[in-house]
Amino acid sequence: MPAAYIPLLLFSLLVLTFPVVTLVVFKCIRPGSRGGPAKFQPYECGILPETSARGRYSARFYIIGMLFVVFEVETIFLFPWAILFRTWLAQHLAAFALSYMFVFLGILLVGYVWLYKKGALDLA
Amino acid sequence: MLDSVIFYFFAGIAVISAALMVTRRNAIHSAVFLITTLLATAGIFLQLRAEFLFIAQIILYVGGIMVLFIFVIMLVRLDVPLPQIRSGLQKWIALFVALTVGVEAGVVIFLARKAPGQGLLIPNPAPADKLPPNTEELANSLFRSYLLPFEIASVLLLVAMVGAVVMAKKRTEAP
Amino acid sequence: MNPTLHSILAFVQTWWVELLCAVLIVLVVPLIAGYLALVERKVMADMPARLGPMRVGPPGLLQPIADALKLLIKEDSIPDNADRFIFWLAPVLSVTAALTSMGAVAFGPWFQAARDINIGLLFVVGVSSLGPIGIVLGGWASNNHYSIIGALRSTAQLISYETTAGFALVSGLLLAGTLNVRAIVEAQRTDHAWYIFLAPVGFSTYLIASIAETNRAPFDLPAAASELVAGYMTEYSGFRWSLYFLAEYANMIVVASVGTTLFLGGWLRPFPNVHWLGWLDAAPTLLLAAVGAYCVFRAGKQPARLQSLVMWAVAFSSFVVSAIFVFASPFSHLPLAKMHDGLYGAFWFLLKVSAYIYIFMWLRFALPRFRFEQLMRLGWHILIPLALVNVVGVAIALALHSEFSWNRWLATFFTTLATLGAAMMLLRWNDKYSAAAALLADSSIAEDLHAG
Amino acid sequence: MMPIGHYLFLSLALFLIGVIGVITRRNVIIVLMSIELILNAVNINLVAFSRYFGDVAGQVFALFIIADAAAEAAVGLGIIIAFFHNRETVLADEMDLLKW
Repeated sequence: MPAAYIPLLLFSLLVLTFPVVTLVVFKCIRPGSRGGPAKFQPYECGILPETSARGRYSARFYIIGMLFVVFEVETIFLFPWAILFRTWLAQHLAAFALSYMFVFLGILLVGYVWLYKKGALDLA
Repeated sequence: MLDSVIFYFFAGIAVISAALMVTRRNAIHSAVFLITTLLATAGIFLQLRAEFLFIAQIILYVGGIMVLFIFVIMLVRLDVPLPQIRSGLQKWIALFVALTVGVEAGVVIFLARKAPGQGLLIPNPAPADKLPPNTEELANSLFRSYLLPFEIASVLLLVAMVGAVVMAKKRTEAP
Repeated sequence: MNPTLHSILAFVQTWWVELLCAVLIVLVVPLIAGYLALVERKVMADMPARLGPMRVGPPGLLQPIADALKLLIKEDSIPDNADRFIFWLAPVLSVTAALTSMGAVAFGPWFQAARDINIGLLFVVGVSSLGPIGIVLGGWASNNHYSIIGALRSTAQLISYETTAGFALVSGLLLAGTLNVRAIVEAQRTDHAWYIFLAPVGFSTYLIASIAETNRAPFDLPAAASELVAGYMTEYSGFRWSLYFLAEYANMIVVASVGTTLFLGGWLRPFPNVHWLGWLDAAPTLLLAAVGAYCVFRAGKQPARLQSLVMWAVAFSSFVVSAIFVFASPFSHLPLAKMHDGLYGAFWFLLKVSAYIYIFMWLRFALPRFRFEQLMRLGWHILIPLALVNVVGVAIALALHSEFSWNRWLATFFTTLATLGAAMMLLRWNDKYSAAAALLADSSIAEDLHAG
Repeated sequence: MMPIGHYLFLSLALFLIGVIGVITRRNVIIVLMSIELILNAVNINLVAFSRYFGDVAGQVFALFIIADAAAEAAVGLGIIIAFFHNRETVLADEMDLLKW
């Protein structure tokens, strides 16, 4: 483990213990749950739920998630390019850096325009 | 010392939650344990000084792909317990395959460790107390040596996007 | 000495600032979140010239503490058909993600829980992107229609705008050329410009995306009270609810810090390289002294004794802090002068973050809520292409500057104009397209009616 | 510095758990998740060797594998959704038609 990350690891463990410990400690202090069976029904504005809420929902949410994953991968590939861009400019590799980006963004743009025409971006 | 403590910490989390993942009946619980495994693996990447891959794993795998999995589990009502093993035979086949592959690979790794002057006796890696800027290094390698595979990967993503949209769209247009 | 103990001691000696910051963040951020809520209620009250909470503590200053105590000991009810394990896990996951991502934020040149990590900015963004998982799991675990719809909507919104935020960050990183948080701020010093001026469109898209990413109005669809009760938090009560609440406010601080670091010059004072503006370094001291003087002036006019006591206390503490600033200034020869950079940097950083958060609150009370499909259209049809075009624009401006030795401001001006022109074209195209789509939808409704 | 065998055994364990999941589970989505686990085990190998050889090429390929996993998840889940809409099931052994 690189030394700089060890405080970060300790920090994240500390952060994780904070809600857990508070939940457990105050569970002992606060009054217990009392009430009839109606109290522990799901709250749906007074209408008794007839079915489980875990049913089928629109597949559009899947499309949103899928587009997000694909675009996120492209963004992750853009980050290394972005941080090296000025180094390349300093080495007079501007043509290389820019043309590389144009090919990459061109591929992305083709996909984007296709999605637009197909109506896949009308997400609601 | 510290290195191995951290390794065993993450490796233990990874293996235990992977085992829990394949045995849970409820798909959402499986997804949660897979997330734990992936985060522990990200920790292992960090322990191996692969900084950029550590964060890429968190952003892409956990923040992206797993969210997609959870979405789909919620959308298609997969979150009810399902009958598990197809037949008794299936279990034995799985055990047999796992044992065969496991013993084989384990023996190979073990023997290779013992073989003098070759195999896994890899030249000493550079001790890295101060990290080299991993992202820059990776970016240089990616854009100098592996430019073509990289562009192909982005075409692959494009194809995947198109395929997925075509497949899911057909249903939503004609309900 | 025992070698293990020795190495632990050596470790603490090397990293004590970071460890201290870690503990401070965990202890103080919940408190700050509570006070942010108070500030928000005060701002909300101030817009129509009301007073806001006034009863608990003099001008309502103890309200957050009372709220926190109430929430901690409130009954904690779990619906019968909820999935108990996930119901427990989801808010913990949300709050852990939000607070952990704060570890790599540099609150001033010293105050950072993880110094020297090369991927600082990406760490902040990446870890806070785990928040949606907590939200979607929480909605699913509650097994309530409102919760699940709220969770799906909320997650869809968060992930849509995360892409925009990512592209906007890329446009800033093109200028900075590093992911290390400190190096980003120092790059803005050597470039003699905050990056908001070199990538204005990038900053604007990031601002909009960050509002949407924290689920705040006008993008607060998940908790749209008039439609979905409370969205994914419907079944949550007591302390679990307050964990979600804490995660929301911590996320606000995180996105504001990222925007400040990358676009607003981090802990640098305005015009850090201009010498005749050096008097700005005295601003923290003067500002705090002015606050103290105001409190002294008002203390006598308070109606109750307790209120004037609190006023005196506030005045005293701001005088103490301004005295610390004086002793930490380069003119003093005390050892405190070594802390000059850290203290002044933290002041400017927190000032900028507060301004950023104030914009959030202002917009919340000034704008009506979007509809879901409007939100999605804004994200996918306008902001994402705009952010992409802006990346190209910033890259071209940089290339013009370095290859053809254009003036930097001229290049930025022209590429920004071009980007905005592209955005206008996009908007018009989109309007035409969506007008046609709306017409189509209407005609199909008409057909349905006719057929029915 | 840890010997590399540790990483290889860890990766082997994750790989085998993934294989067992793929073979025994009926729920298609858990099968897909097990495949992700297998890809992840491969990534550990790549990164470990990249560290021990002092060459970042392994990390580059691990990045490609993650991109690949994203594409695979997108298409695989799309297939599952389409299948669910047609057959109202997600059990692997009911996917027995070549065409419908």
